Amino acid sequence: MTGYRIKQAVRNGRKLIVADPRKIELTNYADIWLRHRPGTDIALINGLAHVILRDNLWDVEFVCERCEGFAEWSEVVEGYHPKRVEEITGVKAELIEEAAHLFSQAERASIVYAMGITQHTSGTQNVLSLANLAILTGNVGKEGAGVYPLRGQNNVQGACDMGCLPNYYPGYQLVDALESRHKFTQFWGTDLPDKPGLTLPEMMDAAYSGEIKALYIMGENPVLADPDANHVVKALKNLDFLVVQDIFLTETAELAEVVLPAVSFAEKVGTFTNTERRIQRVRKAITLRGNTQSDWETLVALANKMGHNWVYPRGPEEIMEEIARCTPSYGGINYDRLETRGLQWPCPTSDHPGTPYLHRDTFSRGKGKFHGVHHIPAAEEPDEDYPLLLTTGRNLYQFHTGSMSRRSKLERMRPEELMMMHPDTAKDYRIKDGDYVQVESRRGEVKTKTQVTDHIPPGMVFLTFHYKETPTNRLTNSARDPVCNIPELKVCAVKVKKVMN
Amino acid sequence: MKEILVCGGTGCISGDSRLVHDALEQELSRQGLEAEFKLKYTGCHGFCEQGPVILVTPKDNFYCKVAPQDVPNLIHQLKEGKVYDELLYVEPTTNERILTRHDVPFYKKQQRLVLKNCGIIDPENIDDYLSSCGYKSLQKVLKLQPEQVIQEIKTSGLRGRGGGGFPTGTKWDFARKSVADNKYIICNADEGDPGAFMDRSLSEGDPHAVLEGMLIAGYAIGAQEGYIYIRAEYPLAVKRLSIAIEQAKARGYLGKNLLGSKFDFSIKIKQGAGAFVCGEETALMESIQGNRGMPRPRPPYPAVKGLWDRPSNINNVETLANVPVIMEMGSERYAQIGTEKSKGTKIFALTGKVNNTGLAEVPMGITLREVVFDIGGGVSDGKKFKAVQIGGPSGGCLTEEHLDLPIDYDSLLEAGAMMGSGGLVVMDESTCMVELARFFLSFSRHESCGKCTPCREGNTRLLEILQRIVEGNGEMEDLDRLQSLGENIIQSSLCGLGQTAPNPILSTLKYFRQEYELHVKNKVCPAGVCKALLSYKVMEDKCKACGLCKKSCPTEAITGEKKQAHKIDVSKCAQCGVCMEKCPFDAIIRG
Amino acid sequence: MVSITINGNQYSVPADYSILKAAEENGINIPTLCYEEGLTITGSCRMCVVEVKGVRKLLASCATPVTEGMEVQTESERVISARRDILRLLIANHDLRCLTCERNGDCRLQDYCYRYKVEDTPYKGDKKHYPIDTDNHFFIRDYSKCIKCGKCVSICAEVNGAHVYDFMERGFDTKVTSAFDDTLQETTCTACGMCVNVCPVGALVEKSVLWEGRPWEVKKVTTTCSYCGVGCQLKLKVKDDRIIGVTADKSGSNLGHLCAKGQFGWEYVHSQDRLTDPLIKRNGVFEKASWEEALTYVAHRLQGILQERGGQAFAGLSSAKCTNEENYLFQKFMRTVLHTNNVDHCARL
Amino acid sequence: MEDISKLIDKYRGSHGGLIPLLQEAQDQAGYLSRETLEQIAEGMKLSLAKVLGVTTFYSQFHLKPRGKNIIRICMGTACHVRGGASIMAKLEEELGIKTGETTKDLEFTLESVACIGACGLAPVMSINDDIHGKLTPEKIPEILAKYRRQEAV
Repeated sequence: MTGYRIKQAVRNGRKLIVADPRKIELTNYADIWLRHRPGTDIALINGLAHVILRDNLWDVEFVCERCEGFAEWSEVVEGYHPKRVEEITGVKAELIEEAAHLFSQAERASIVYAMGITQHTSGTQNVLSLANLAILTGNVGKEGAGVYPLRGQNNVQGACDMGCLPNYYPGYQLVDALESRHKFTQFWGTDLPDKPGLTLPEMMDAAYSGEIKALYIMGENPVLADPDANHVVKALKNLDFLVVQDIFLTETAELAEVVLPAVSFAEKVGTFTNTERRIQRVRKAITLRGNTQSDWETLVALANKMGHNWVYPRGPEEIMEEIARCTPSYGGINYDRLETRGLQWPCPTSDHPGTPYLHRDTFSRGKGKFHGVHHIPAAEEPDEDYPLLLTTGRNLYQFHTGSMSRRSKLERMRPEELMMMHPDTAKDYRIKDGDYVQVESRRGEVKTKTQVTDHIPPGMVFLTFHYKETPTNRLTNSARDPVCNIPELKVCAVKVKKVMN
Repeated sequence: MKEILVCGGTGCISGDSRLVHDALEQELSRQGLEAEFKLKYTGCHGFCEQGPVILVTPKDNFYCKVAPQDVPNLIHQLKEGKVYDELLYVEPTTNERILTRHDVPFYKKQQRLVLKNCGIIDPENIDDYLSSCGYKSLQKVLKLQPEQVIQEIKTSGLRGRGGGGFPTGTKWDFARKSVADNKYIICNADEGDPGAFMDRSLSEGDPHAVLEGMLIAGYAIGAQEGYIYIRAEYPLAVKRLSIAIEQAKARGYLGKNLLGSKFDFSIKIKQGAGAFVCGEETALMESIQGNRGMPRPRPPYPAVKGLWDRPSNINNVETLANVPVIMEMGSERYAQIGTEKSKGTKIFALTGKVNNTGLAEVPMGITLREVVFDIGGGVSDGKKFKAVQIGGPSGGCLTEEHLDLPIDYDSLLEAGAMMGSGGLVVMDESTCMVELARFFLSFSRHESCGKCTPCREGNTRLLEILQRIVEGNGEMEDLDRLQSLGENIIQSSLCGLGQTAPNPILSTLKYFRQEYELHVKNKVCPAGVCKALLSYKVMEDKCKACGLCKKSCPTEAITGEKKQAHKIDVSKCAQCGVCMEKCPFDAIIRG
Repeated sequence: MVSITINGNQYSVPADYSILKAAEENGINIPTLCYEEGLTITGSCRMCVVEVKGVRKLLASCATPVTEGMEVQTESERVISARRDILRLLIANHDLRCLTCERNGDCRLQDYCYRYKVEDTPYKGDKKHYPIDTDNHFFIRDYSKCIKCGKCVSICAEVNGAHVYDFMERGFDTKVTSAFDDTLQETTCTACGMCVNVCPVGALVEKSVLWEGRPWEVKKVTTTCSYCGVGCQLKLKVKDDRIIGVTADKSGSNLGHLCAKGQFGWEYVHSQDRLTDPLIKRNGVFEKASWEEALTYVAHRLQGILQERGGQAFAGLSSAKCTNEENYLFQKFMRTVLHTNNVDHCARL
Repeated sequence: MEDISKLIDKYRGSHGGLIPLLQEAQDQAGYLSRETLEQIAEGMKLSLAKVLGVTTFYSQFHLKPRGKNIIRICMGTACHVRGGASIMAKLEEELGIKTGETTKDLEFTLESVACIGACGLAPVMSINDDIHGKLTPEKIPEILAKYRRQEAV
């Protein structure tokens, strides 16, 4: 959908810069295509910023009035002159200059990114470098500008908002801040742990090491989705108790002791929050299948079995009322208001119209901060033993681990994994289009069919994580970003060899 | 020095005028007469019927149907300072040889303002154009304010010569008032009306006048770029316009800072690819932009949002060629020509069953009778005048009762026809009006772009109904259907093509309803055209078995041995009527 | 704002409105076949023509902006006569096997013929017949029913960008199809299905609804797509408690636009693989259990570990596929029942 | 093929370059093959459907091979009134094909056009760039022979 809008904008005469190692549909529409090596995002962005600074194309007024940390940051960027950036990223210096000029001269410019930026050991830094670029050019806090992360799943935003994070209560209220802990202790009427919890990859490690004994999974499939799948399987097998709530018997559910059947979006009532922070209704279209019940009912029943007294006779609508009472940004949300159209948070009161864009007059933290960030090489680069760089992603017709999309007609559009490989690389390996290969990393191996295409540069291969027959995450590196623990799914080293099907 | 002006228009070229020209060139050089006679290969003289034609100055002796073998004799006479009688035009009624061009009836009533250079200058030579006051108007204009130029055009009363007759000055004014980074002047040379070729002749015969008109228009509205959209079927016009553009560039009449002013202008040629609808202005712009030539809804009008969404002004060739004339003679003098609401002259392409076919430029307000009988020399083969079809597939017909109607935009509309681009087809008693309407509809059906429902679907249905009628399968309700569907198509179509396509039907229905009824009720085609309603028979008593009919029959439907009366095999007969024409004894009859 | 008169009543409307929009906002319905908000206005079907005082020809209301003092008649005799002929022309070149058409009862052409009492067409003649293309996985293309409104062309070119269709040939031979009549598999079609959703007649029909039920038997439920984070709004088409298809809903920021996943990716809901009962693994084998049994089992196991090891022994993974309400309860469960902050979900993946 | 890509380079990025590009491409091969059109679509960054839409709209473009000599018979009003149909019938008979078709030996393609604009010479036809006017059915065989002969030389 975002792609549609970008393409529409280009057709309406807007300019597009695409930074992607792969040739994607949008590169066809791009005025400038920066084909940088995976894992060199910071260098590329710093290079753009360097040119913008050097040629005096930055928004002086915006930076002086609304930002801080400029001086320190500009020293860092000083070192990223285009020639050096060319060496790191493989993008021609002239092209970097051209892109910098195009970007900085736009009246309004948006930066749209997804997991290609975040799933690196330098993920946080990558995002910061994009933010630097946006505030340097004054492209924040006005319509049609800004930095847009794209959410991969329909309710990632909502799960975060609702506090399904180790360090936050609903509405990003810190668990280790006394004030908010006190508030929730009172609100929920029970004592609360005071330290932030473990992130997902940390949980897996803790399960592997035996610190975590029981894991409750509601609608996730880490066996296919998480990096270094072999490690994940071992960790899950090491648990005393694993309970999984899902609509299918997924690869993860197979390992559980108890599996609780859940319901699909068509059978439930509730809300999802999309990538633009819009809270929208989910409506029940069909009755429950078999002997299933909604996840919320299961949770309420279980809590009550364990001695609590959770009562929501009016169901999700009533739960939303509770959310609104404890989550300031959702304060004005109720089902009546959502009936005809969604609302974008922050929406603190019942007469607040919602907030289409953030940071209009001031940043939420006060001043916009420049963060000086340096290029950090990927944790695992190709070497003699594993000479090819593997990067991962998705295709249009499948979704995530495929448990939904592969059970629909979409499956026929793309029924199996096709590893992309450049014709030159394929020639080196004597691989033809359609050949099967074994792909091997330091952590595991998978088998896949090959698609020989110039959509990917030489020396690189591309796989998705949609197919359980080709569980790509057996190969990927669980090395993580130190700040937010996001794993480096976008870069690891592999080798391939041709095999018989 | 005397000039020998050989017509190099398309008509005369097909009559080998090139060879005539070359023969003249050789002969002049052989006899060393180059200093005495200047030979020019000019644009169309208009009198295509008599081609190839030659005009010799200063007395304007007019020679017709000249063949290469006539050249030595002609030169011999000219050298002597004499007139070569053999090739002079012969007035058919009096058999008199006519000495000078302006005494030739075809030219007598014409007022050649726009065509003044056609047939006189060498269209491939800018100096020739310059020496006949070329680009003088542009120089004049560059000293005026654009608003003044527009005012001049408004005062002249010039209206669009391509179709609807919208006031040109007003159109320019709209484009002038639109604000944009760039504007365009488009010259519509996509003359597609069957039976019209004035734009072709102008482009071939006086290309610089077209460019000059565009330049003036560009200056007036504030455009810097011009396009000429021209049919690919007009290769000679494309060639001459291209040469003219190159020459104008070389002389500083195109390019930056023209003639020392701050005005920049360039012109590009875009060739059409075979779609009549591209004569419609928005379709034409779509076509220049590389799209299917499907008209856009208006508004927004081109003057606001035209080519590449920029304000654009689009005029046809003849309209633009009028512009330098107006600026040269002054708008007030120009406005004295013509009628109250239709000023200036109009070029008509006179064709069909008329003695003198060709291009004639006449003042607005001239009567149809003068055009057909004085200029056109009357109906050919001594047949009886029936009607003229004016305005091509979007026009209508005029009958005997309109012969004294002064021709201008409004009187034509009132009579159910329209000026269109100026095609004027004369018809005699042997023309079937139903079949004529069917012919135009089949054209419109074929040329409909297919975008809007009424035109795409409706014209097909109209055609089918007419087809039924000419094949003898019509019913009386069909006439009502033609009328009501025709009116609805006119009312609801998207562009000018659909809005006018039913005109030939409605107008023939109006004036020749009886002819329709005869086809439907009596299964008779009074003009003897509709084949399904005809059969040919040899009258044995008259047949002399000469075999001419047998030889001429394209379908070998006629059999017969020597000295035996011939027979027509009805199953093979294509009802073409050739046999009947060929029979010297009137032995073949149609029934 | 300008003031205009429609059918004798005065209205004040914004100056950039078309006649169509001005009428619609004031509760006056003007029939349209080719108009679709957000797409280029082509003004091609001519159904929406209206009479404007002082103008000789009828004007397409979708393409004509309002002007001060304009007087419009939307249902005058002239207008109705033109609309009736347009409908007669359309059905003269349309496969009229409405009895079994999937769009019977949900067809603009049918609706307008009813509205203007067009029972039949006097224009019998050439009629275009094209073989039905059933080759792609998701929908059929039956061009004998196409009325050339061009909305599929526009939405594919202007919104999706694939530009799989265009008008081919011209005049009466005009046809909307893919290049060389290729099957959609051979084109750059991304199977977004938006063309199906905008088709006003039965020329493009989802395979999943074929013979599944008449339009009036199908319930449409507006909800949020279950796939990516854009959160497209869509309508589920439900018949006999089963989803049979998806169609556009314009209330969300997707403006009714969808991709292949939202449009055709719903069948998993009815997959045979769906879990229907709680399962408890005993001796390495899953056995069906009742909810009471399963929940008691889980509560017992959790309670045991809680008492033995405390909250730090627990971790919970929530889901980006679950609702806000469920996610809220999940973290509340982890924090208040199991006393741990070890709660996370797949935001990082 | 090489030449087509050169042509594409010439028009790439130009405003409205598709139609002149198609015209020049057709000049090279006499018609537009699927392969050529695919190359043009790719090179001009246009969808194939768009290119086909334009190609099939204009009567000048042809998707099938055509004869060495293109005969266009004028169906304009003037020609119509002066017996254009009998010329058409004679041509069809002489060539053994219908209008719109090409002879098996690829010598002639017979087409009809709306108007050549030489109405003064009606009925007329053009063969390649030459215009033949004031036609009668009898003149046809001789004219055709001239073009056949030219080919033989």
